[in-house]
Amino acid sequence: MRRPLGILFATALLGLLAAGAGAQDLLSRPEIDGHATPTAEFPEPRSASLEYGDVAVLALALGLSVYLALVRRSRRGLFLLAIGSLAYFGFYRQGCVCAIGSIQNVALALSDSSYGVSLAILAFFALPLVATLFFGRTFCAAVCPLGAIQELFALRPVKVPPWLDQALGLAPYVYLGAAVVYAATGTAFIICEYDPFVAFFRLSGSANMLIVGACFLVIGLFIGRPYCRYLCPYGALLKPLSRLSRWHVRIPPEECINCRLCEDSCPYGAIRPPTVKQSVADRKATRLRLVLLLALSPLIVAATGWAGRGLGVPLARLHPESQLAERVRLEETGQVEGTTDASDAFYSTGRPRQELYAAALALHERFAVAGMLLGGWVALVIAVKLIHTNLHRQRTEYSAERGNCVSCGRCFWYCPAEQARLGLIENVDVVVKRPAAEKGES
Amino acid sequence: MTSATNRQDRRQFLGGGARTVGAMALAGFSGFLAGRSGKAEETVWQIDPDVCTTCGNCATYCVLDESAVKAVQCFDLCAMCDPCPGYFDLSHQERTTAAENQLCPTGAVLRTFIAEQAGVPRFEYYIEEKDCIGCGKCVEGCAMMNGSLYLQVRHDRCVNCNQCAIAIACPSQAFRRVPASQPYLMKKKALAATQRRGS
Amino acid sequence: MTESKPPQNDRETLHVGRVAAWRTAAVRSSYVAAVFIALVALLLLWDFSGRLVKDPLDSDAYRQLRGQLAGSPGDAALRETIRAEDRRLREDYFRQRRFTRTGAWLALAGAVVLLVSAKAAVTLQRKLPAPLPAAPPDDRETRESNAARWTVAGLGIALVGAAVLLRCTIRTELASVTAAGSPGESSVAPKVDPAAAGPPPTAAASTGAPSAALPSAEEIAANWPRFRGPGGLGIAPAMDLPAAWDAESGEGICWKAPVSLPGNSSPIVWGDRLFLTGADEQRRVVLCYDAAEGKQLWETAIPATPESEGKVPELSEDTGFAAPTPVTDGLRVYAMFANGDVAAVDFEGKLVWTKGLGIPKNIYGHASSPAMWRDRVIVQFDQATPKDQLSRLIALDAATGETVWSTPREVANSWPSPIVIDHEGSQQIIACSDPFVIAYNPADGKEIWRCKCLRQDVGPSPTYADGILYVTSEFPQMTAIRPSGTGDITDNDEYVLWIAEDNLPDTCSPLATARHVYVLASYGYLTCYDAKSGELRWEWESDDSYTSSPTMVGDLIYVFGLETCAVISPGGEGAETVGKGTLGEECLTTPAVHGGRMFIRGKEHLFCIGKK
Amino acid sequence: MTNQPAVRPAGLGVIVVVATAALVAGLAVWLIDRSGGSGHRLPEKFVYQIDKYKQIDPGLLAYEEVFCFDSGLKDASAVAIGLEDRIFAAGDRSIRIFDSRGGRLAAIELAARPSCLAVAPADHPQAGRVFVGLGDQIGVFSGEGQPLASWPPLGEKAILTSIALAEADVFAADAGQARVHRLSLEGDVLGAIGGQRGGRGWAPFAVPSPFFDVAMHPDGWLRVVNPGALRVEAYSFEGNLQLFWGEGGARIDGFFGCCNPANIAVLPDGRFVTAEKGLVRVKIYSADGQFESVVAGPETFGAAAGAVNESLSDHEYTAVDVAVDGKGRVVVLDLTTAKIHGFQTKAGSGESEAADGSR
Repeated sequence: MRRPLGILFATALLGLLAAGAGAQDLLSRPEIDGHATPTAEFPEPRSASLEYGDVAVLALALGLSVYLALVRRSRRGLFLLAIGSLAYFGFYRQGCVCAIGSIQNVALALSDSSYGVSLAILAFFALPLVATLFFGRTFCAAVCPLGAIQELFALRPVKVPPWLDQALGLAPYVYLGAAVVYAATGTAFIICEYDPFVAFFRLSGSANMLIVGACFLVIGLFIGRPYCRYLCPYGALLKPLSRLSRWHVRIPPEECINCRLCEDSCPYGAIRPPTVKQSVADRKATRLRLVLLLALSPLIVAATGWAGRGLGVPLARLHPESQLAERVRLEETGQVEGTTDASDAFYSTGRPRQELYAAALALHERFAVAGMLLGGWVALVIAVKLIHTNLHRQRTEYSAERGNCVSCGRCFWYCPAEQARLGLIENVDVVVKRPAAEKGES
Repeated sequence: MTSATNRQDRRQFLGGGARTVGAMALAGFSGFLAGRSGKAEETVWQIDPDVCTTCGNCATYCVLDESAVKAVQCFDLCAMCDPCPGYFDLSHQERTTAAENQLCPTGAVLRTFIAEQAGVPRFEYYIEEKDCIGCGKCVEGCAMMNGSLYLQVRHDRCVNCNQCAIAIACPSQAFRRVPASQPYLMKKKALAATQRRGS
Repeated sequence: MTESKPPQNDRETLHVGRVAAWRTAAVRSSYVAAVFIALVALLLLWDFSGRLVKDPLDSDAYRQLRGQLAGSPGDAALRETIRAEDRRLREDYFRQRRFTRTGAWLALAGAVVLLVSAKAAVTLQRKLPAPLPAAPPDDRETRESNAARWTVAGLGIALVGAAVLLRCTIRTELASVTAAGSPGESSVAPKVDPAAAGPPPTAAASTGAPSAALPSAEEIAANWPRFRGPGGLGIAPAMDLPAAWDAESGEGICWKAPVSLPGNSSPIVWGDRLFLTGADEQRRVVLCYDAAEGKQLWETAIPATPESEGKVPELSEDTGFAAPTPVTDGLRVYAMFANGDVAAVDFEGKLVWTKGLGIPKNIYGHASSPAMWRDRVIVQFDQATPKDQLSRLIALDAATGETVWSTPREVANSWPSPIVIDHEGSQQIIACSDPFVIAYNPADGKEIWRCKCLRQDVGPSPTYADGILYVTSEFPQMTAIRPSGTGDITDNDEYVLWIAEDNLPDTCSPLATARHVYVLASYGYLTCYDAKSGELRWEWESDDSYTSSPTMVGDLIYVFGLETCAVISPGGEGAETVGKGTLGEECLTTPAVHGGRMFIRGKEHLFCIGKK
Repeated sequence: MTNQPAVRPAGLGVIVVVATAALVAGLAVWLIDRSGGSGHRLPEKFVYQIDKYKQIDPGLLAYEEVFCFDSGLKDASAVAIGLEDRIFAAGDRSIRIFDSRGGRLAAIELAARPSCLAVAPADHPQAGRVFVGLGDQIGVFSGEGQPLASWPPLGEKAILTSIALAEADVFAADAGQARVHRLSLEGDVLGAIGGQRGGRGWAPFAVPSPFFDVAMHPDGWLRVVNPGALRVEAYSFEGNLQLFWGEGGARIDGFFGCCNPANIAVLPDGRFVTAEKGLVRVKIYSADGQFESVVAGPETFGAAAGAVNESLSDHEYTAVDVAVDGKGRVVVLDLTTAKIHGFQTKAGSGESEAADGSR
């Protein structure tokens, strides 16, 4: 793994030599008989070929997850796979090569052609999306280490009221928008920066992020998968794709008998009951609202997008260049005392202030455009959500809402049909017929 | 009944179409990016030592408890001085390895007598990597003279976060992504010295 | 969960009993694991916070010991103590690091145990729920959708609110950079003295001057009433001047007239008349020429005043007795001489008044030219050293020569000419000297602000463009000042915008436009600085030596050297010499530009450069 | 109880716990210091504390700056004083000649980067001649800049860093070979002092960096800086060590770091002006090596004076060259800013004004 330094740089930076002032003045180190000049050790990073190993593991895990969820319908298998994924992608790979974070690499590669995204990262981005398009969110079920750790911690789940769930469910889209903006502008990869569990995977990290992670786990004891449901930007991509999925886990293996046993078994609030016909008044109101919304949406999106332009300055604040420019300006106009490490470093580069200001102002402009897009995006998401709440779907059986269902398989066990399939009970009637008999007792 | 089936069929058809379009779009998107990135290499984080100001953030901002950044000695640039400003504390009174004379707070710089040459003793200075915490104190001291010491991300320790925490905290923006096949950056001067010896 | 359903049969009882036992075990072990994790986490936290607050290696005791050693270098026992302490500290340090690592692994192990046991407990107590009685059909979907609509809309509004809050609370300090950078970027037209554009102030009225006769701003701008033209800025609008001339061949020269008395003063032009001064040890004259033909119209001798009668000022030959350029308000010409005498002569050559200010104590001789503000003649009369307290800034009534106000200046003798600027509605006289540039209110002579940025012999006059004042001396620096301050602004970065130190002039005044500042060093370097940043843009080099200030006509800069004049076309990256002119004699003065012609005084002649 | 669903409605306790955790998480994120500005800084022990040594006790400052101008060089290397106190600044591929007001008088164009130079003083047989070190060889020019001679290279590894002139001898310090070449005024090699391969009067020089200075002293002995030993040594022309002085240390009376002083100059009365690199200090030592006073400290030069370093942390080229003019003024060329500073003793400042006034 280690090789001496001499050959490493053979000619790579030769061109710089000419620019190096005083290079000709360099003295040779003293030659001492019997003492060779040591060479410093430069350990190499993890080999790139191992990245492809990771991709292979990902593909395997995805396949296994699909098989276990859709074919074997094995909750236990999925659970073990989740532990395995947590061990490999989480603790062994320390959370870094991850589908969630890859969004940003892709966004940066799109906006900055000089940044190349490696095929491994591209695979991490695309494979789960493709799998979801056909099989639903099996990636979330047992492959994603962040999902896995939360899955393990969902010990005592409680119901989140649907109104709250619906509203909080928008946060991932906002987060996704912000993450793409910051990645595409080369500011920072905020998803990775604020990844709550990566500090656990590494068994070290900044105290604050450890606290955040611990808080998420505590919340996760009661609210299933809080990160996945209310923050995960990759989940925001998976949700719509999952709705389109060709095959998707079903709660009953065959036909639903509407026994309602699974009704409250999903910790993630994904099981929807069969619908009843809307009242005429409701239907009218819904239809009216829908027409109104459809007509207004473009306006709302445009207006919010326009208003988002003003966010250029606040958004740019996260960018180091903009930060530096503000600081230098404050120092220049005497509004602050002293200098910071950053402004000191800036001054010693001899770069003119005006150039920095111009760069920062250009950034403000860039972020104003980004803010416009972000505003439009958020408005669009909200509009779609509002339209969504006015679409009345018809369901005749208990089924998993495909967008929210992570294919974890927890509900299988609660289905008498499944129990019958597994041979745990003789037939469905054993369970379903009992309520009438027991009603009087309890 | 028939209408329900029709609706079912229609829904399936629409779903199938959307899926196909989605899959093709994803494939096209990935293909475009893969094509544009070409054989884009994995990248790793590294410090450009010519930009680094040894502010000390490397030692404290790394996600690892013991930073992945450590001091590196460019032996070709080191003049093997007896009074080494990267080894001795500014207030040292004798040139010995005694604790009170040493600059490094963790004692990670090792001083080894090599030979006496032209009446002057020569010493080799090594970085004991397991003890180095990347504070850059020796680097700063050495920079006052020959500047043979510099800070580098050590890739046997670095977990190569997608977003390096030190890179964000770096005041001089010396952290940058470099191709994984050339994971270290040298000072221009050190490079020149290495090449001079090689030639 | 303890009240389970009564067992149905033995097999089930047995089963339930076993399950219950397992479950109890699982629950207990999960409690134990949870407590264990909490303990480890607390320990880690305690250790970690301790490490952050006070590093073990940063021990006070240790530092104290090191301090003692510095006091008593030879103390061997102390050294031993230090070494032991150092060793202890380092060991502690690494022990703590190990502790953190071990603690983290322990916590992880605890978490695994907790998860396994808790999961087991949960699974073991899991029971298939009995179906509830069939509920009446209920449109839950619509109800939930209705509620969700409100929360979603609420969230949307919250987001908009947050955005508005962000937008309002986070402001950029760079806004002022753009504001300062945009206006007047393209205009290089000089800002003229705001003379009689507004109604005359009461102070002016009280002096009894016929205010209606004061020239308008347009009139001033259309003439060349003082040293370096309107405002003293050295800038004239574009006009059709020849790019090359040669006095010997007569090419590009309209006329050439001899000057009866020597002087380093420059010509001024009002309408069709050109005025000049000349003097030697005994005589002082104001000369008037016909600007069109070069014919001398009149010559008025200026008699000595009681203050200067029979005295000869000490001065260097370079400066001469008539170094100050006269100034005019279109009614009279006001001339000043090295002996401290100021005189007003009307356009017909009649002496109106003289005023003696006393023989100046000036090592090279008085050279500062007077300026006009409304109906006042402003004289910067700097002498000797600050200790001598002789320097003054004086306003004389243009009609009578009486002193309106006289403000003492604690500065040394100097040679720049004052300018009057109108900065954001505030009118200021700018007077440079060693060590201050000071702005005065022209109405009462009260100081507005000062900045200590000049040193030694200060020669170049200040100049002003696009809201920024530029003052320079050969050493130590040129300073760009936003003249909006009050009091001493020396170290105030809000007003001192930038300084430059390269190729500074010792006599030539800088030339400024909204974008660039040009300084001409006596040894032939014309240096262009960015007006906003002070960044050096380019240098233009010549072999000649220079005392004349550069003048800009349209887009071209005219720099008169001792021997030749170069016509320079300045660009963003450099300058191109586009023309050259020679007078056939030495030239130390600065040209006047008026009506498509340029007037320049040589050692012996007055030249009019222009197309015939 | 049998109807207990897997997921129950939230109780008050759960809501409180979840809300608290969410609040704590939000707060923790809010309090994260991501920019490194106010961050968890390293404790004092890990910080290189040089500031204390950068400040000079005002009581020790015996000189004040009387002029300062920009040489205009991009890569300045050396300064010397010529006849009539003209200032010769070498750098880039030229030598620029200034008067002490910064007026540029002339320039000598060179084929290579000058590394050092010396101008023969008025009492020298070749008064006014300019000897320039051009890498490994010496070029000789007339005072008007006419090239007179180009002496042969002094060795493959030679890096000339300083030239000193005696009546009939030229001494060239060679950092590459750690020796001082002795040459005749015609360029013939007469011998060498020091050098690892030995020479006459074998003497060791430790030259860890490209700063190695020689100067002639009025007492007739050559002064050579032995930078690695942090000493100034006196040699006879034959290369015999006569005496030495100087010791290392960051304190004001010592020479800082591994290899200092970088440059020296001799005042007319035999006292020394020393210039240290890294921690740039220009100081006065008595003829026998006693520390006397400070001319200027680090606040005047390098980064403090707005220099821009190619390598931000690197101080190696934060160095200055010193020369002394006929009036005893110390002329300092800042190699990083390429500015020429003039210093005069505070007591003698009245004199200079009189001199200036005679313009």
